[in-house]
Amino acid sequence: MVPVGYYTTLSAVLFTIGVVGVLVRRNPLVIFMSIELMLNAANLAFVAFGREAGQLDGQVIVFFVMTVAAAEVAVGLAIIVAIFRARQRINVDDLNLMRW
Amino acid sequence: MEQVTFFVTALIAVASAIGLVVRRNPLHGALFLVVNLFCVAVLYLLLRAEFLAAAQVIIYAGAIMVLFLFAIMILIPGRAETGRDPFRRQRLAALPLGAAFLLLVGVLMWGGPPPGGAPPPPGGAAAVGRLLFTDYLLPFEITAVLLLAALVGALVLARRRA
Amino acid sequence: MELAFPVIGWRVITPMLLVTGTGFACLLLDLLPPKERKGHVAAVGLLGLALAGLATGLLWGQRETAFREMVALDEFALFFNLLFCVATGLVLLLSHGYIRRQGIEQGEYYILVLFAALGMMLMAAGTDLLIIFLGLELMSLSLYVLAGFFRTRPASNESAMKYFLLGAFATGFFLYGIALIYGATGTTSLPRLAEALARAELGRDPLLFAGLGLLLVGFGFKISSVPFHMWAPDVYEGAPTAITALIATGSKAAAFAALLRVLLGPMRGLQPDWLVLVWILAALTMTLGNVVAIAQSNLKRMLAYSSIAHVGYMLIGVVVGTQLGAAAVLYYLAAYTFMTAGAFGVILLLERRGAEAVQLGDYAGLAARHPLLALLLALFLLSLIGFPPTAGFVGKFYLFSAAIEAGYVGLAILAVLNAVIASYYYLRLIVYMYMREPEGEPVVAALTPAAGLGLAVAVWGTLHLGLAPGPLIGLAQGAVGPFLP
Amino acid sequence: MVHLIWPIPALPLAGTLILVFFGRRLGARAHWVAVPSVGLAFVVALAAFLRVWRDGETFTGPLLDWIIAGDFRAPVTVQLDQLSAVMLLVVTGVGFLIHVYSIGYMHGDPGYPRFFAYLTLFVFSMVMLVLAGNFLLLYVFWEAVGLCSYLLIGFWYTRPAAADAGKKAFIVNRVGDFGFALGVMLLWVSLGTLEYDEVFAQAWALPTGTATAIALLLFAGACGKSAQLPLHTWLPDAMEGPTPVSALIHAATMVTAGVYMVARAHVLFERSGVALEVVAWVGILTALFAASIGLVQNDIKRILAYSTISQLGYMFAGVGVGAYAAGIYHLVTHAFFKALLFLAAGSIIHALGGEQDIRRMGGLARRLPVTTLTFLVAAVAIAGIPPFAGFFSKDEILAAAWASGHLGVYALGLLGAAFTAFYIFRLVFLAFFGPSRLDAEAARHLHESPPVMTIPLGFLAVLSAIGGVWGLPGEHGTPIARFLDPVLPHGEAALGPGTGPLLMAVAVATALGGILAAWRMYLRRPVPAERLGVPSNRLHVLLLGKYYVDELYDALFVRPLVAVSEWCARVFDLGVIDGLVNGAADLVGRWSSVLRRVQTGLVMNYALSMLVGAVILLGLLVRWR
Repeated sequence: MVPVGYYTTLSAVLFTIGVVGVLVRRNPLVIFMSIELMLNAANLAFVAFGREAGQLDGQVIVFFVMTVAAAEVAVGLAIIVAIFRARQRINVDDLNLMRW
Repeated sequence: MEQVTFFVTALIAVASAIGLVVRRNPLHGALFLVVNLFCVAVLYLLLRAEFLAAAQVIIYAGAIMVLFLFAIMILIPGRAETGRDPFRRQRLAALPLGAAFLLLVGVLMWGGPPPGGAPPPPGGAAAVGRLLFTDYLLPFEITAVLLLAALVGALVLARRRA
Repeated sequence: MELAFPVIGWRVITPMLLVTGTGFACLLLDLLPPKERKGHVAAVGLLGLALAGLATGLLWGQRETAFREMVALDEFALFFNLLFCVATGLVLLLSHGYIRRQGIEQGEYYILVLFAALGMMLMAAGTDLLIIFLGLELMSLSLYVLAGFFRTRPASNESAMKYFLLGAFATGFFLYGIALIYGATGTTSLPRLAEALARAELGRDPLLFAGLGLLLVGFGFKISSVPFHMWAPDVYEGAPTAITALIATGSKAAAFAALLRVLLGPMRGLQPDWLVLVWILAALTMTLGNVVAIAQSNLKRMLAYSSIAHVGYMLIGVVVGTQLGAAAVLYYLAAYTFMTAGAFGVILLLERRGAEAVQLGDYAGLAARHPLLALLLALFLLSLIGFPPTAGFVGKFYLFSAAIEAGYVGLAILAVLNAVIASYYYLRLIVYMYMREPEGEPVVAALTPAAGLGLAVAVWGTLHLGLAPGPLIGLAQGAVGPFLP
Repeated sequence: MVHLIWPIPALPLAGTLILVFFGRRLGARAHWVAVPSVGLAFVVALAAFLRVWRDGETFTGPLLDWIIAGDFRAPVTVQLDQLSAVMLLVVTGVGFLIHVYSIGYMHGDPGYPRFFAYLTLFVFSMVMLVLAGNFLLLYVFWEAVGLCSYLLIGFWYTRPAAADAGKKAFIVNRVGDFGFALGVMLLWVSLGTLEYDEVFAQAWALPTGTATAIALLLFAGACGKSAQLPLHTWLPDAMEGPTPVSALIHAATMVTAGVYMVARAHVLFERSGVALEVVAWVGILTALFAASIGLVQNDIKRILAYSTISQLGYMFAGVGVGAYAAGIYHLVTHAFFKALLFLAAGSIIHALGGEQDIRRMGGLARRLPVTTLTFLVAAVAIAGIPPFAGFFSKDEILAAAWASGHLGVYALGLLGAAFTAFYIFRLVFLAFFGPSRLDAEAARHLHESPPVMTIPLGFLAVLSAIGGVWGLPGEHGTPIARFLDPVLPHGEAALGPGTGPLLMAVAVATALGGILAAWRMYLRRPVPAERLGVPSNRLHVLLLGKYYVDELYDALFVRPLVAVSEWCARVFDLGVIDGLVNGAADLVGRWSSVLRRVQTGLVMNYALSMLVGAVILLGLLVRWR
């Protein structure tokens, strides 16, 4: 049996990598993906903790988080697309030169 | 066996996460993220959360990541982050800070008892579904509104007409 | 398979149901013609908010929980429901003419405002971290989109982008905090959390502290407390001004509601531990907000820093943690809603050369050209300064007295000193309006009846809460009763 | 009794509202609203005063409830007793005369209705300040009179100096009010009430330390409002306002609110003891300090402003040595003669078409007989020559200082009195007598002011001349002290037999000495115009520079604050301010560079700041464990 602490430690590591990803990357999409990584790590923690407590609640919460993540992705990508579009009108070269 | 699976999966998960952060090409990053999500799905299986493992693959890897890839393809075809980073030094500050953060959170979780005390919860779709429609009815309904709001919002922003 | 369908506590969620229903109705209405004018959608939205407010009033005094203690019907939730109805209603009134003039009138705008209001209500009424999380997300997602509603303006886009990325980042921390608290106690329900924490050994679990810290990061972002505040000036500046008002008032109040419920509810026993944190946050927040505000020449940006400073004042009430302190926070939030919505309401009416007049220079000599609007703005600014007999004065007095009574004299002195600094930059705007000659192109005002009504309500609130604050203070004290008897 | 009280504030308030809403339509007829409203308020106040005086009847009670919150109640309590009745008479009486005077002085000003709206608002606020029956209400109107003062100083906002002076007045006052607010809060926390009668009844139960803290905090507010060291800097600048405003607000009424407050709260100050000493010494030092600056100023209104600061110092010294009635008495006489000095000065300025520099006056006595005569009456009064009003009140204060053993206060006060006599007669000799140094333009313009301005001067001159009757020493103290006795007990130590007349003689001799010195220096051998006001030594330079207090404050507080603010803005906002601000103007050109900076730098910066915050929060939590 793998102790639950291993799972949660792994989740902390993944979460931290996500945090660092937000800080070191310049592309909004990659930043966003790093945030998804953070949410995912939180999910792992929920499931592991739920397992430890012998509850299903942790899993159900993860289900909701997934939904929220999906909604967030929809909105986030819409915003990113919108900003790229508006900027395209200013200067097309900006698009690829633009750095995050 | 279980331990081996865990460590291998965990290793891949961490490696793919690091890959996401260090690769300059967002497309590669997205693929790394997909790998990571799969690994987490495997971990869910190990934790007896079969339904979630399936949902993880279908929703995350299947739907969400496709959206990401789609956006990447539209917006930055084939180009990576280029050029000198004017804020390199500030970015490097993220590393010790991240380490400190990990230290503070991770150390608290290290070890812990093996999940022997409590019986493993049944992770099937039926059990989760039952909870969703009883104890968690309200959050379930809220997520419906949440998705609707996201839909409306995304439509407004993405619509062509200015 | 037997499915024990839960008893649905309709009554508990009546105000939320009304707002949701209104949102759906607006969604359908939006599909119908006319395509270009959407005033009727706003009107329906207002009606729904009024009904929700009415329902809130009727439910007053009742206490109930529903959905396995996930939401509560108590005076606390009702107080905030009312506040959200007023704030959102004001924003709708002020928005109508504004977004038409800016050429972004679409039905979705009003619908998203309603959904944001729903999210706020859930945050205030939720007694489960999951509900608070979902409410927060519903509110945030709607606001991200609304911040970027000027789709063709780079500033608005950028505002939405920053708000979104940083907001999602903060959400990550918030969610991880919930996970850790769940790990430490095995529950996300606030009442059961309180029971669990009452058991001594659990109350010292390091996981719990880590979870609490991460939760504070999430809340700190939403209330824009230093050092989680940096998004605020940029977002306030770039977002449509009516939405800026909503972000500054409603979303802030919602985050404070949840923060109070968590910190003064189950986490009350840990007060010695979190006290220092919130103390530091309060001191930093008000000082930095006020000091940086002095250097601003863009009004929306200045008000953003001012709003950061006001958060600092309100955090004092959280530090104090007494019934008086918490009630003072509630009162201050109400007062702040009226005066801030009013100030933004005046700003969004003014235009110069077709662009919004947000520069300090645009306000030179405003009193000569638009005496009424200048007078109103001056009133709101005086209230923000904390000048008697306005709502802001009573709020500050109440808050700072609560701090002194609880023995936080140092914090109170710092706060009063801050209020002195703050008077400088608010006053500068008044000086510009009243004591400068107008220069450059004339500033035009587009006062519509709806906006006029909105401003009238804001003025009424600002003055009424200043002249006759008794009833609302009574309500606020009743509202914190559920967890601070 | 209530029916005699509520009209006193209600009338000016009604006047204000009418002027605010119909001011434009009224235009040059605005005084038809303002003057009667204040005049009627004076009549009612007189009636109320007579009731108090004749029957000894007083009133304390709520007008209406304001804040009720659990155990915290703050009704709008008004209190009419001997002290507030005297103050009411001064406020409405002098206020009325100045309103009348303003009809002439402000004639033709484009902001005529606005002026009267502010002025009546001030009268309302001041009346409420005096009537307030608890500290919260006092604080509210304390702020309100400050706001009116600020509005009126900056009345001629097209002059940048006026707008700046208004702002300075407000900010300096906020510093004092910061202390005042803390004092009020501390008071509430210590006693659980803010009502005067309850506070004063329980004050003796306060620990000395608490009482001292409260009293000193309250006194900080008084220092701001009454322009005492070190918060005096705003008052000279406040002279940028119209002269009637200087007379009403910055001489006769508002600036005396601090003295009134200390007298009103004397129980708290006495409980502390130390605080009372502080009041006495701050007062007398200010008196001397400001008088010394007044010796060398050349702007007629600035001389009077420093004189006001100095005289306020005397009032504080009076209440500080326990002679409350004497302090209030000096407040009343000062209101008469200083308002008169300002109004007469206004008449001169009016006559000379805006000239305020006494070096360019001289010989005005022949052309402005009424102004000269009335000014002379006031000058004699302030210099302390019997039997004019100022002599009795100032002598009363000095005698009390002597009797209570404050010999240092007495000595400084005497020196200040010599200065006072000197600077005021320097002004008189240079402006009214000697050769004319007017330029041709002003000389042609020269005319006596219209009756609407000179008649108020006459009234005030009469009051300045005969106001001394209240201060004639009697068997049981002066009449005013006997009248105020129920509120302000005068338990001051009696002077030894014969000491009283001796002190009087010394005071008169000092004043005459000051006048003689001024005469020798400025009238006997007239100084050539170009040498007037040219500094002859270091001390003179220091005095002309007003001890460089403003410069000191600028270097100590203002500049560092601005610097810190700019530093914060730069560090935390890295180019976004000018970036986004200017970006709107020249969009295309700037956006690429701006956005890049914003996008590369900021999101990361912001997130970094959040992570730092998270790590600190967690660190603190884990450490705390």
